[in-house]
Amino acid sequence: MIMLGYLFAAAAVVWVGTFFYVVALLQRQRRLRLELEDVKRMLEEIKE
Amino acid sequence: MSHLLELQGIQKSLGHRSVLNGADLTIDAGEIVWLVGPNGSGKTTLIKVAAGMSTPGKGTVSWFGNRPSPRLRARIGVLLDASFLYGELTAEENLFYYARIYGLQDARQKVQEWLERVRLHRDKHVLVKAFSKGMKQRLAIARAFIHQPEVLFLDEPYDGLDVASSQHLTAWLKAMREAGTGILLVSHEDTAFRGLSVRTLKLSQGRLIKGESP
Amino acid sequence: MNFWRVLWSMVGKDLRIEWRTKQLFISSLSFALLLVFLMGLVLYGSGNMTRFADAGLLWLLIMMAGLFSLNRQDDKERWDGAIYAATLVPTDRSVLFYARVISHLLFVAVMEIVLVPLYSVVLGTSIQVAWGPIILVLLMGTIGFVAVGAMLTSLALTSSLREILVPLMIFPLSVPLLLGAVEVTSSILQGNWGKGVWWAVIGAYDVLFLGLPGLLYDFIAEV
Amino acid sequence: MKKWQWTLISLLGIGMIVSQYLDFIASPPEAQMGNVVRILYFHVASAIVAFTAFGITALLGLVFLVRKQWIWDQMARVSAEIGMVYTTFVLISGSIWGDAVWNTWWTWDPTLTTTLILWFLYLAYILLRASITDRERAAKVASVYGFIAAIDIPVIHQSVTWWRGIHPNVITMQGFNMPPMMVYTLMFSFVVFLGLYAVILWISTMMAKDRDDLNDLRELARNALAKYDERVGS
Repeated sequence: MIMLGYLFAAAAVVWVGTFFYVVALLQRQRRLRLELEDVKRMLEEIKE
Repeated sequence: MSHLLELQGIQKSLGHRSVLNGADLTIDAGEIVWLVGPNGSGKTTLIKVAAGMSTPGKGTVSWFGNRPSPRLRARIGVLLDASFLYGELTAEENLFYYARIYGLQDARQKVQEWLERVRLHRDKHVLVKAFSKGMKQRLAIARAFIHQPEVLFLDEPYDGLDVASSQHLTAWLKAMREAGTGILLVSHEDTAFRGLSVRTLKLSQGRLIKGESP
Repeated sequence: MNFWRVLWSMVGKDLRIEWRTKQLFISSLSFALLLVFLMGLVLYGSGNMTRFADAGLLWLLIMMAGLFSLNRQDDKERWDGAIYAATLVPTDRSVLFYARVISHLLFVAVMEIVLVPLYSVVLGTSIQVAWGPIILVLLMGTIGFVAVGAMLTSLALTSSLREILVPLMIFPLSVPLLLGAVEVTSSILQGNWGKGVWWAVIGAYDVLFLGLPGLLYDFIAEV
Repeated sequence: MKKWQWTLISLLGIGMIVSQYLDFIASPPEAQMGNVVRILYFHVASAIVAFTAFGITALLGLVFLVRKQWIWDQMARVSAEIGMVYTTFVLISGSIWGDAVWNTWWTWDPTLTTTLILWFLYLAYILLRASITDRERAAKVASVYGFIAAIDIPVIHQSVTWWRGIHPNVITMQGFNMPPMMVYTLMFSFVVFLGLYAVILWISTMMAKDRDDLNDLRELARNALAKYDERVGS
């Protein structure tokens, strides 16, 4: 029989991990966006 | 009168490298287009897309004024750097196989004819895997020409050919052009087909621009 | 018509090459034979297995033999790009798929003609109880397996991992076929025809995987 | 971060906490299995996400084949990857459950077997995609494969079920009836899991799209620079 405490802790770890994963994902996405904007701007400059 | 071949705004990427970027091209009956450009500029990719072997990311390909279709594939011929031959078959068997695929009426006769033309009739019972580069190239030319295509795509056809064979090839191209075939030719040689008048196009940054005549 | 002419030309070409390069067939067959003997050796010969394990081992053996055929044919077509010529055929490109299925089927069938009787001798399986049903299930099972395999080799055509990917895809995708074939075969070995539902599974696989690739092939047959 | 992103994250966090509360505190232990039943909320919800993800991969693959717009392919690719992760969760939590309830880590139960096959099928999907350089071809091949794999899943499950039907089946769900509180908990975890899936799918798809766009733009910039050099040079 598995201890309830372990189960609870394991589930909590998974939840917290997932949560921070999503936060990190959002941040990475934002950085990617910024880089994209950067390259776009650079392209505009080159064109002129 | 519609063009034999028309490419409009072709885009194609390999991996993340965009190779073709809005390439336009038309070929009319009896026209030879010489395609030049540095290594890796997408000449082979352009041929693959134009011949319907590869799908473009964007843009349209049309043959004889229609969308490419299985039936129309019988009217085009393609020669790439790979010969499309089977190493375990003899020269004659290889040609005969392709003649049958194209449903030629006089297949046997055509095969013998072309074997003589590319001067392989003495080696016709030799397995192709024993062929030298030049012999393979000659057989590949016969393979691409045997069904008398109306549009021909040739990627470095002069590769590995000796002087005599090069002259023959030039003569055939001339004859086919006169018979109304449209030819798209990629070659880093320019002396070999000096006698032909060609329209030169340069592939640069994924687009086709007018090039200087040889 | 175009389609049939091209199909038979392709199959004829495959057979001609197969005939010419007999040593390849023989070496594949030798390896399969070796496997049979090894099985006999580690299982300590006849009578030690249930009919069920018997049928299961037989089908695994056949599928291994089928994989040989797939890889070898792929190599042969790959020599100097002949495989790409298939994109130029003046008919529906699915012809390549069907030609492959037929060639593989012939190849594997010839292997089975040697392997199956030998297997029954070495492992003491009484196949002679019912030749008819055995041949039928072997044929239907092999068709399904070969069809799945022919489709997957075309999918993995330009993949740099194709040698490992094809087996990785083929076995999970053909689990029902394998289960059905093993189930029916073990029933036949016990002297009855087996459950209809398993025959239906095998039949459904044959129909599904002979039909679907034909419909979807134009999307995948290119360079 | 923008406002909607904060809202989203807060909602997600609240959902997770509530789910944890429902799983472990509010819902009662099961009559026979006791506290082990709590794995189920996680396990079943993961399974639902995995199946949904693969279903969406197959569907979007078809949409891509018809419409030829990259976004569908990018989304299908990301969805398969998420599905793969959740299938792994299903297998792990299933094993823990199996050990606690049936005293074995693994058994050839139909659902378990199907899930394992599923895992292999989509491992192959991801490898197939990764090992083809031509983008158009990779997308097409993956779409066709994803579609066929998805069609095959019910067939696999059915055949494995019949297969087990003949042999003794160690696993039964008989005598397992759920009090309403357990049903609510299960439903709530479905909602949280599917919400999580949707969020990850959405962000990852945007990332995949941005990454592809970025690479395209870099290529454009490289070309433009080359052209510029040419002009200055001549």
